[in-house]
Amino acid sequence: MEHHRHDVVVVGAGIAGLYAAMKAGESADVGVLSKVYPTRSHSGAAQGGSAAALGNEGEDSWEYHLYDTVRGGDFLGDQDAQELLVKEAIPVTYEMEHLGLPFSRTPEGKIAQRPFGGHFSKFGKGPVKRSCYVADRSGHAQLHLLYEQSLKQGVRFYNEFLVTSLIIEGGVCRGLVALEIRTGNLHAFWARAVMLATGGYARAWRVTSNSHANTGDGLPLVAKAGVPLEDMEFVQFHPTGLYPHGILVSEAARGEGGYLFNGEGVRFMEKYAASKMELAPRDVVSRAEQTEIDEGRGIDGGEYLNLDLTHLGADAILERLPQIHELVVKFAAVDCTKKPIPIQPTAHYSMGGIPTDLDTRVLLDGKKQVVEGLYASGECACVSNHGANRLGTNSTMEAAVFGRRGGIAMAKFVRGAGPILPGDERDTAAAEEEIEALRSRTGRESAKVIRAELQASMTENVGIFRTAEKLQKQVKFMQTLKERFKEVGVSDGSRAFNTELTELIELGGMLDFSEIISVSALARQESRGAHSRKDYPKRDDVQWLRHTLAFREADGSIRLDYKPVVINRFQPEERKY
Amino acid sequence: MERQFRIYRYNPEVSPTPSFKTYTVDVQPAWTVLDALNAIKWDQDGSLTFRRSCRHGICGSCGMKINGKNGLACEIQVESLKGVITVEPLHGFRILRDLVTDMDGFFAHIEAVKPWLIAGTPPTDGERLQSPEDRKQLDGLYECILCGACTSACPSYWVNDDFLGPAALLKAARYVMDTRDEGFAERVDVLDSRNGLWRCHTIFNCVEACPKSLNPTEAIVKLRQKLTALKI
Amino acid sequence: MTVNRGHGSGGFWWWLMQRVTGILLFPVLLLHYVATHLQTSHFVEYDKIAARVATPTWKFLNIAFLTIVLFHGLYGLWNVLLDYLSKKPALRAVLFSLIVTIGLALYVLGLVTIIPFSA
Amino acid sequence: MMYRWHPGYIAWLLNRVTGLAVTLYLGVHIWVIHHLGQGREGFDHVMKFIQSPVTMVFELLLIGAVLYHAINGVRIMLVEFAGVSRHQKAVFVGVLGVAGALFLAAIVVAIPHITAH
Ligand SMILES: Cc1cc2nc3c(=O)[nH]c(=O)nc-3n(C[C@H](O)[C@H](O)[C@H](O)COP(=O)(O)OP(=O)(O)OC[C@H]3O[C@@H](n4cnc5c(N)ncnc54)[C@H](O)[C@@H]3O)c2cc1C
Ligand code: HEM
Ligand code: SF4
Ligand code: F3S
Ligand code: FES
Repeated sequence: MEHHRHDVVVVGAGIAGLYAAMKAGESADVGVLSKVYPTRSHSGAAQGGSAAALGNEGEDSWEYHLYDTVRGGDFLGDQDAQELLVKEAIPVTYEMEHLGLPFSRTPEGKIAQRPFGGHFSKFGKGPVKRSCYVADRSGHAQLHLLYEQSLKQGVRFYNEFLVTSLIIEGGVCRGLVALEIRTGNLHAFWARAVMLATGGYARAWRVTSNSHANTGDGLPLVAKAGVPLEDMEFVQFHPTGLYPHGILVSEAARGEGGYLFNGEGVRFMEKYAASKMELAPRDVVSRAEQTEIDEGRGIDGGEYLNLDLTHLGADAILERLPQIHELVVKFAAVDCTKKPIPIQPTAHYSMGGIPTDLDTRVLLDGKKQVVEGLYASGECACVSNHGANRLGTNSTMEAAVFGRRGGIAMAKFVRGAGPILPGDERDTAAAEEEIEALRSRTGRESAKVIRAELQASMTENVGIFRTAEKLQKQVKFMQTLKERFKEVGVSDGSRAFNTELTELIELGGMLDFSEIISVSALARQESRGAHSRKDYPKRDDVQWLRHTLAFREADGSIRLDYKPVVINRFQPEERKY
Repeated sequence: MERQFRIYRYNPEVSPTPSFKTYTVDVQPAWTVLDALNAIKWDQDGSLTFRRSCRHGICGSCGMKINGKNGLACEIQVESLKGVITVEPLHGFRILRDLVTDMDGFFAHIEAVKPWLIAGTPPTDGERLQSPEDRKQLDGLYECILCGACTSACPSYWVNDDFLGPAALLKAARYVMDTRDEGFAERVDVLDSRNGLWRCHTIFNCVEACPKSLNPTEAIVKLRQKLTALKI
Repeated sequence: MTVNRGHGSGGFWWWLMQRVTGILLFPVLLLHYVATHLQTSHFVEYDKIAARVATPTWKFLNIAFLTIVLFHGLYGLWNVLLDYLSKKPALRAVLFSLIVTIGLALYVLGLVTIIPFSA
Repeated sequence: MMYRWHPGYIAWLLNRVTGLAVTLYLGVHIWVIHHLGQGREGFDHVMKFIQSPVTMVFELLLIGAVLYHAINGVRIMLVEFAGVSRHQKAVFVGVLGVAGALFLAAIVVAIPHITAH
């Protein structure tokens, strides 16, 4: 096994990982591992932009942004973290501009801003333009910028390395083991600080906006070390997935003024959010859509609705939403300057994840005690910026703000910490054994079938609307799937680029956290944000204004614990749009 | 509908010689070539190897040659293709396995053009201003997804993989054409070198190949004009 | 991964000269053709061209033509070779000397034909 | 290796072939003309040898090559300096048109020369 050493090792090269690498790289020796080439990371798919209360196009302030974020998250977000997010969003946006991000511009040459669902001015009263964007390729531009800046900082990249385990001993993270996909060899990385920035996990659902790589790999890695996963039941379904692929049609389409119609030609949002209409938060719009579809008012009674942009005019569409236009032509053969776009809700974003403190340090007990040298940021983490439901454009901003904070914190930490503890084969033996065992499996189960059944059952039972009955069914079914997973064989005997093996590793992880999601969702007997229980349709602040912490015990069972929400500014109130 | 896919197979651990293997796939409506490749991998032959991630044409993973044309497998509808569909890896790069090529050199060339803004101290209290017209200069440049389809199609790159290639030169233009950038002089060293701008013979294969309808030749030509203005 | 940039060899001026000589070749080539092939009858014979070639104006024009076309053609040839020689510095050096030698030889050959010529 | 046939690629291939062919000819040509210096006898001897109908046809082809290369050279420079890269295909058709027309004219002029032998 080859051994490598860096002060800081970052796992994941999306916006979060790269921002951290770039910042830490200013003073420390940084290595970045990613299972895909950095610019292939899922962050590149983000279209609509990143929220920051610059007030370039009308009045805005970070207090308004904070209020929207708190309320959008149905009061489950930690308000100290949320305050950091909305405050630091402003200098971070300027920093990205200074680094060269090609923002779209206002006529005066300032960073252009557009409206987005759930964002308002004057504490929910007026409209606001808050999303800073690069046409509809915002994530793409940010991802490339941060990759290039990391190169400039001399960050060392290990591309197409799949991390398979963390080495955590006595509450200290010493390094990790990764599979070099190109050769099939295992490598050990030793570091003083390790950051997980492995992104989201909506691939566990059948209809999803996420890339094939979004299999949530980071979560099972830490769960195995006894770290709990926080608020995993909160998974966002985006209202406008292109039918039938689930590929995302950015919320910018509604931000720019698109309308939603049902099969009867009615702008059905009137019924669900009369004042904000299409610009209500995502959970609200997705539920409205699902209700329309379930009650037979889909287009031609089918499983989709229409998103109409035609009234915006071809020029405006081509100028501000060029990528959406291209995407819809390519994947649905629809010219959205002339015809409405067929859409459906699509699994999109994971609010929950690895619990961290405000400096992105991973919390061993989910509350106070940190794992020394282990950090997490971006979509895989949960500082709880988004609570029960994330607002559009807040997540790339979270990845940037907290990736950056993590980078700075790690650089500071490694300056003070002792030398990198060198490890040897004894430390990595277990990790190696595990992979070798997987590689030589000969069972007759098919990974594809298990994956498909997982995705179908999660969509059916842990989808937009949930009930105790469905969730119980899913918890049981997860056991069956996990048993069957042990019988999956690997037909490809080669070492180099064995993607059958890497997909299997990813599937194992998905089964792991999907079970945690189901158990967490079953326990939460209320409806809040994206977690909507038909059997408990109301929010219950007395019982459930608290974060779920799900521990994977040594015997494989799941133990639930809870912690209070940080509420220091806005008291919970009814959420109406 | 049943369609046949003739796919380039190469696995040096098994055989030193590449071959083609034909698979029959029951293609569903609206399937892309990537959907079909996934179906083959998952149902018929687990050893078939290719890269994919975003599956909607934004990450650049799945660049390959489909019926003789470079493109993104995830964007090309199977219905739009006729007859037996031939799928090959991108030419010009070393093939690692099946449809997977070695992109390290490609990315090293991107790095070589110093793809970062080189500029003086920015204002402390806000953004640099840039007019919408100035910003427009970057359209057609910043959208590149680094899929490699252009460089793979360039005859000059085939015979000389030290040539920076259209993608790296387009990336250079992305920064050079930015009105905020002051680093052109620093980049001259690499642009005006033996394997830089002058290895492009305006063949336009790159333009033909780019799945994002970008125009690397135009970018290259703009760099030459800039250089001409600087030198004369 | 290191990148072979072929340091120090520039290329701008060569590239520009290729364009400049290309443009200059236009009138010069035209003149050459008209004078040699259209102004004469069916055969190119000594008598028909010797008188013209011996005049100072034509000597000047021919030297210019020779210089420009040799530069353009041989640099063009070299530029083609460069496409194939990035990884072969030794061969590159040999071929470069060879082209320069051939170029000089042809230039001298041309000059000794043009300059001392009298009909 | 090959990508696809399209105007830009064909234009470049032809440019390269014609450029190299004409350069080769140039070398021979300088050597031939050098016989001028050997006076009437030497020169006419060589010329006789060279000016057969076959070589005349060959020379005609050469004119075609020069014409293409020269007009296409203009195309290259239009692309490089006049920003016509988005219309390069149309410009290439133009190049073929102009070069073809001039070549026809050259043939008309040349035929009596050739048949006179
Ligand atoms: C289609 C779409 C559009 C979106 N649009 C917006 C938007 O407009 N605005 C907004 O704010 N948010 C948007 N989001 C959400 C936002 O893009 C993501 O939340 C954010 O980009 C996540 O960034 P990240 O850095 O955490 O993770 P990612 O960008 O997903 O990066 C994860 C990284 O981890 C690596 N990795 C994962 N597992 C492993 C492993 N085992 N070993 C090694 N490496 C590993 C991957 O290779 C990758 O580099 C959108 C999301 C989607 C799906
Ligand atoms: C009016 C006349 C001419 C013009 C406008 C012209 C123009 C050009 C141009 C612009 C190029 C550069 C091509 C590139 O970079 O891809 C070129 C290349 C070349 N030219 Fe010419 N040229 C002319 C005449 C000639 C003549 C008479 C010769 C032969 C002696 C010649 C030989 C070459 C060669 C060998 C090349 C290199 C080809 C290549 O790189 O593929 N040219 N010419
Ligand atoms: S220019 Fe086009 S073909 Fe080339 S890498 Fe970029 S997107 Fe791909
Ligand atoms: S194909 Fe190659 S030669 Fe130039 S125009 Fe494109 S880079
Ligand atoms: S999978 Fe991302 S471009 Fe095709």
